[in-house]
Amino acid sequence: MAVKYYFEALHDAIHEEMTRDSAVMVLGEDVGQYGGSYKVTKGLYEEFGEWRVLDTPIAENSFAGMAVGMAMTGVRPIIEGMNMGFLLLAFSQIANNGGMVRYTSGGQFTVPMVVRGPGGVGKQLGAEHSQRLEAYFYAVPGLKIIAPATPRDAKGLLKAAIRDNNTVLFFEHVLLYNLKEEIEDTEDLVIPIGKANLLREGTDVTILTYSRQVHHCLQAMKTLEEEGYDPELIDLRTLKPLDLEMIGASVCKTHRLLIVEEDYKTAGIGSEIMALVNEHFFDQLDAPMVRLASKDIPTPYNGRMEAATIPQVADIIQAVKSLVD
Amino acid sequence: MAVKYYFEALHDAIHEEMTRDSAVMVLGEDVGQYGGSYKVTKGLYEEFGEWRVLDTPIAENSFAGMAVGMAMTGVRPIIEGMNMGFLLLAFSQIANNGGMVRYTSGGQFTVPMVVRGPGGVGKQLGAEHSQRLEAYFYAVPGLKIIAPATPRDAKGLLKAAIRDNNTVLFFEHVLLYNLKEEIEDTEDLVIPIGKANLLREGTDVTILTYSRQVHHCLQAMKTLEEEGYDPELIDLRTLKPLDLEMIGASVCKTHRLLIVEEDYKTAGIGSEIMALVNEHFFDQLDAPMVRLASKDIPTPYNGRMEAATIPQVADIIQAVKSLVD
Amino acid sequence: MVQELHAPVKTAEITREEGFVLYRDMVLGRTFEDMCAQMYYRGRMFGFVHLYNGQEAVATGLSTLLRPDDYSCSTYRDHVHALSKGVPARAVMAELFGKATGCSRGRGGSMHLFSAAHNFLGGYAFVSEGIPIATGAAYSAKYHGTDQVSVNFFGDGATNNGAFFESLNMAALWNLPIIYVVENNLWSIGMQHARASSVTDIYKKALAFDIPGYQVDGMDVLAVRRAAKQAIERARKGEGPTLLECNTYRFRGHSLADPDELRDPAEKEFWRKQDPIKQLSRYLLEYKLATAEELKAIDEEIQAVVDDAVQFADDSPEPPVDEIYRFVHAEDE
Amino acid sequence: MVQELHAPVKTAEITREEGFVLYRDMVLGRTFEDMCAQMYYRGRMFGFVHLYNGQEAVATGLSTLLRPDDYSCSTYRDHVHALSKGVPARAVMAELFGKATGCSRGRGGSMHLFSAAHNFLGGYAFVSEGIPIATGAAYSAKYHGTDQVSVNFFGDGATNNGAFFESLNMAALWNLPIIYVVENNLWSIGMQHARASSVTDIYKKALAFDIPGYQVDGMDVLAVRRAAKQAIERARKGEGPTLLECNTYRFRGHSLADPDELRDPAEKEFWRKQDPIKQLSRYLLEYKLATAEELKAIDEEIQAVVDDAVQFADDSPEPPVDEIYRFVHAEDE
Ligand SMILES: Cc1ncc(C[n+]2csc(CCOP(=O)(O)OP(=O)(O)O)c2C)c(N)n1
Ligand SMILES: Cc1ncc(C[n+]2csc(CCOP(=O)(O)OP(=O)(O)O)c2C)c(N)n1
Ligand SMILES: [Mg+2]
Ligand SMILES: [Mg+2]
Repeated sequence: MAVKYYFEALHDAIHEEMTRDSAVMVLGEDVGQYGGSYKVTKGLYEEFGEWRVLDTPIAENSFAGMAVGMAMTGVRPIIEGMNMGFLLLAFSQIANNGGMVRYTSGGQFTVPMVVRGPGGVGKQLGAEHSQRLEAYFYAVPGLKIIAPATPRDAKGLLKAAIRDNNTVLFFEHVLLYNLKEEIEDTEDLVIPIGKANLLREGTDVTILTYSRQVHHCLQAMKTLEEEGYDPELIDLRTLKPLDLEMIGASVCKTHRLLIVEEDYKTAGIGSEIMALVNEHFFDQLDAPMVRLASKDIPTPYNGRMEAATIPQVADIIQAVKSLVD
Repeated sequence: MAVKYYFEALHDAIHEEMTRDSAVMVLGEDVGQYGGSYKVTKGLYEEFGEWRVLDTPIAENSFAGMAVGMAMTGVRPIIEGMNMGFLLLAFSQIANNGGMVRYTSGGQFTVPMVVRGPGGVGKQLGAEHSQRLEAYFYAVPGLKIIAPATPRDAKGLLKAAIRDNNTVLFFEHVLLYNLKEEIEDTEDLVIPIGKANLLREGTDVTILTYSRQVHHCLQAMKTLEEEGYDPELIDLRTLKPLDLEMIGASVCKTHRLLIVEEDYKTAGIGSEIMALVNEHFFDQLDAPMVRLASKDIPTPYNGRMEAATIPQVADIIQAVKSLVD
Repeated sequence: MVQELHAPVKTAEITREEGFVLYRDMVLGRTFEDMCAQMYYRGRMFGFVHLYNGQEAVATGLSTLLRPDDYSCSTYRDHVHALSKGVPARAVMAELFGKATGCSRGRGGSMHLFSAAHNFLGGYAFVSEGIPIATGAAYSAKYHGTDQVSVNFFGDGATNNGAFFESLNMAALWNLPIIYVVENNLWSIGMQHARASSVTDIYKKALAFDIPGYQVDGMDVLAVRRAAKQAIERARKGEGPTLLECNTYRFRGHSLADPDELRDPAEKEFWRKQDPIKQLSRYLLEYKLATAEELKAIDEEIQAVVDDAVQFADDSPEPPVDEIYRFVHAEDE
Repeated sequence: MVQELHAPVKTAEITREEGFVLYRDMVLGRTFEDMCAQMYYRGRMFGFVHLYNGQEAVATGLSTLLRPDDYSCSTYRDHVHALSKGVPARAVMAELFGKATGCSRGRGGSMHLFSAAHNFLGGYAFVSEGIPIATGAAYSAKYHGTDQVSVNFFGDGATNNGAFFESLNMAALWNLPIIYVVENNLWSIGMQHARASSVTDIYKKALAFDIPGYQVDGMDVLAVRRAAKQAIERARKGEGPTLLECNTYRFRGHSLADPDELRDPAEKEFWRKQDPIKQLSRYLLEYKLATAEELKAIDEEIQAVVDDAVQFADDSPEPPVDEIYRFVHAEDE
């Protein structure tokens, strides 16, 4: 076992996969000589050279399209979005081609590409740098979407994403990079895409969450336990495809559902989960499902307003209580 | 009263608003000399000149950004997306600036801009030309989203959108342009944004739909009525903000909800509606809400597959029956 | 024969065999597209169908010099680029008919032709969308250390889109084996090139990236071929990208749905006179590389190929609707 | 005085008053940014803060020639562009402190400074994002028949993005009154300009659009001012856009979060020697446009302005959290 930071775990995943498979390469802004804005690709340029660790100009639309072209022709590119928000400029290439070429080509071409980078609300980064795009891309067919909350999941899921033959969007959280965790020293740590992680068994209420909000929920658990509540906490880890099996099993046990997410409340991951649970487990619900999400506003710079924009521990505790009581 | 095609109604709305307000102008590909791919801007170039009916190069990202800059400085641009799908290239300008500049500038600047054009599944147009982007943009704060189903609504809502001081996405449907309807001859036909339209009162089940699927639903009504069903049919018209009042009133009456939409089932407009109804009217529901939407696949070219991709009249009838019986 | 003795001594720049290859390929493109028009009007194919008539010299001049393992990437106006790269007429016509035997298994349609077997990377329906993709394929070739080249066809209108400039810059930075072929047919649907580009000579934009740029008579297949040869050699030798601006014209509307009312009849006439196929046949005859009979025979042979393609498409089955989800994910085989 | 008699007869290209305006503006920029660094390290401001130190000659050379009703548009490195356009130091500092009195009411932050009152169209956090927006403002001026001009500041890295090329083309097509000011500081965070652009002379890219392009010493405010004067005149007279490449350098890291390990100390030293403020003060003294005392007085005066700005920001209230939804829609006043 070794203690790893979230950013190191990501680095190790890429390093191991690049070592294992010469087709795997990284491209993006400052991924090479600079080592990545969050140091995820540190040292790779020196080890693997400029062809496999490609510093690109600031041309998101075209380098994403290039990555599609590479992926169609035997390379396995990992795009780093310096901030995932910038990839709004590459939306058409990611959606049209990362998501659809496999289908429109009748199965002839695959696009094994990973699009990874930081997102989420950080420390007063302002509206454009605080975006959560997981919901914007959610409807696009053909894509898989991952959002790990811990170093171990970050490593295991990134390795799985790199080995996956579909286009995978991999959302890291800007405030998790310096999170530490003990991880086994194996190179075989591959966590299957599509499997959620049961963090706490409980009977009161099912809490579904992902990415940074997992940690807010874990904090809330302490207080809730002390006060005699018994929530079941699930880290979705993979947002698309959802682990409907685990979600269903839990809802059938608790009959109550709370979703804690950092993306916008409107049309967020939570709304799709609610729709699915309504469709599959309606009779199991004893109360309306609740979404605890970010307010539907551009993330304000002001610290207090920013804090009020996203779900906080107190909100989670409050939400669980009003759901259970 | 005069009989107008959907495309004419749109034309009239723009013509009237350009006549009424010299700040209103149109820009996009082939909107001028060509008269618009679907003839919506026919004749405007000749009447208002090249500065108010601006033919742009194929540069969606930049002409959308230009429109934002114009809108911030006293012009009221109407962007025509030759196909709304192409505006995926302008996603960042529409979302970051159309949606957020009002807020990030602390209310100093407004972006009164309309982004309109055809979307939807047409007659074997292929995957990239058959996109429904209403869901992709739905989460973006600050935007309003409209999708009219009839010539009258198209005219009245487009006029409202042009007069609105926010960025409004206006989704026309490629298969509705040649739909005819009698419209009153007034220039004051302005239909308020955010108000749905009750097309049929009923007691069995509430059907929420929009755009082309309104017509599929109307067809289904005939059969359903004959067979003794009594559905309530509502055309949402405005997708954001939703007319939760009318939706709620209807659900409280019928206790059953069917949503018929042409966008993808996953993370579509329907999932957000389900989330809202669950939050506000959970106790009113006697059965799981049902989404009848497009399959989660890139729209296939083959005619039969394409037909099987979107909801058809028979599917609607079937869905109503299984919900009510 | 006696005649030959009197014939002026001229040497052709191509052999008789090469001449046949070029002629056959251009006639195939033309005949195929004319058939598409018929089939479209008869309701056998749908959607937006963009025909290539008039521009054959470009696809043929480039593609007939490519190796099977070279990459080709196109736009929505892609039928003939696919054919010239070797995709069988049967597979393309069947795709347009939406059949299971189509080159995209009926899922793609006119604007989304693909053929992995021919390294035909596809038709792309968004303007300029294929440019970065072809550039990525060129990167792959270099990445894998092969000497494959990537050829990318697109129109004048695409050169006003950011992807064009972004991609040229990257291709130059990394010295990629790619040929950017601009088919400047003077129009983007109803938008005149001169109204859309502040500098109408597209080849000059290569200077902004230190890429060699050339302007070529896109109605003269031999001129295109000459330029293509150079560019392909450069790319194959690892000397980097080239921009070829081929001045050409489409003989039909933008798509079969386009009324084509804006283009001046005189302009159309001017270009029709330079029909690339007529020019080549004149050349072949003048240089005695072929006889009228031989060319006529090819015309008929090609007509048979296209008729057979229609027959094949007709006889082919529709893709089973119950496989509608197949190929959304890579897991589907 | 006696001395003056012996002084070489030289005529300065600016008046004493103009000299003071330039000097005051540059010192304000420098002093303000240095204060930002302090405040950032003291935890008074957060997020990514991009300082302008070293590039002052560009903002000042351009902006001091603008009319209040002219438009200015910037990037995330926008503090000094805002100040030079007339936005009060108080309002900018308060914004960085996230206060209700900030120029964006505390909602924008360092990368989103706005001031409608000064036609400062904003800082934009996405690279190249402001280019089309400034172009749109130029279109508005022409649309309304005013003689306003639009000035757009951005970096060398932005010139590799499609929006740069797309916008230049449109500005040229429609002959818009805009000046594109590239602040070529040789780096995009850790990416050297020469590794990101196949042609490093950015002014040459204007040729691809038939726009006049000039390269200017961006460390010499008078050189920038000369070029700016021409460009602004052209724009105001309706003669269209200009591209100005100002060669400059940032004296600090990309942002206050950047370790700045890649740039060669010798390179930094080379540019530090050309500090634009020192150059101007030397000039003012040499030409007897100002005395050392006068300049010192200005330095102190500006220091007071910046200290006052901090005090103001400190004393200002936070925006009420219960107004968190305010201004999402235009309806909110
Ligand atoms: C991104 C995008 N914008 C707009 C369109 C609509 N459109 C299709 S073809 C075309 C004109 C393209 O002209 P050009 O690049 O010269 O190619 P040509 O059709 O002349 O071969 C346009 C505007 C599109 N398909 N994609
Ligand atoms: C679209 C986009 N891509 C990437 C970034 C991240 N980023 C911020 S500044 C920067 C470098 C920009 O360099 P340049 O344009 O030269 O301006 P400078 O910072 O040197 O003033 C990058 C890559 C961004 N903000 N937006
Ligand atoms: Mg063209
Ligand atoms: Mg720079």
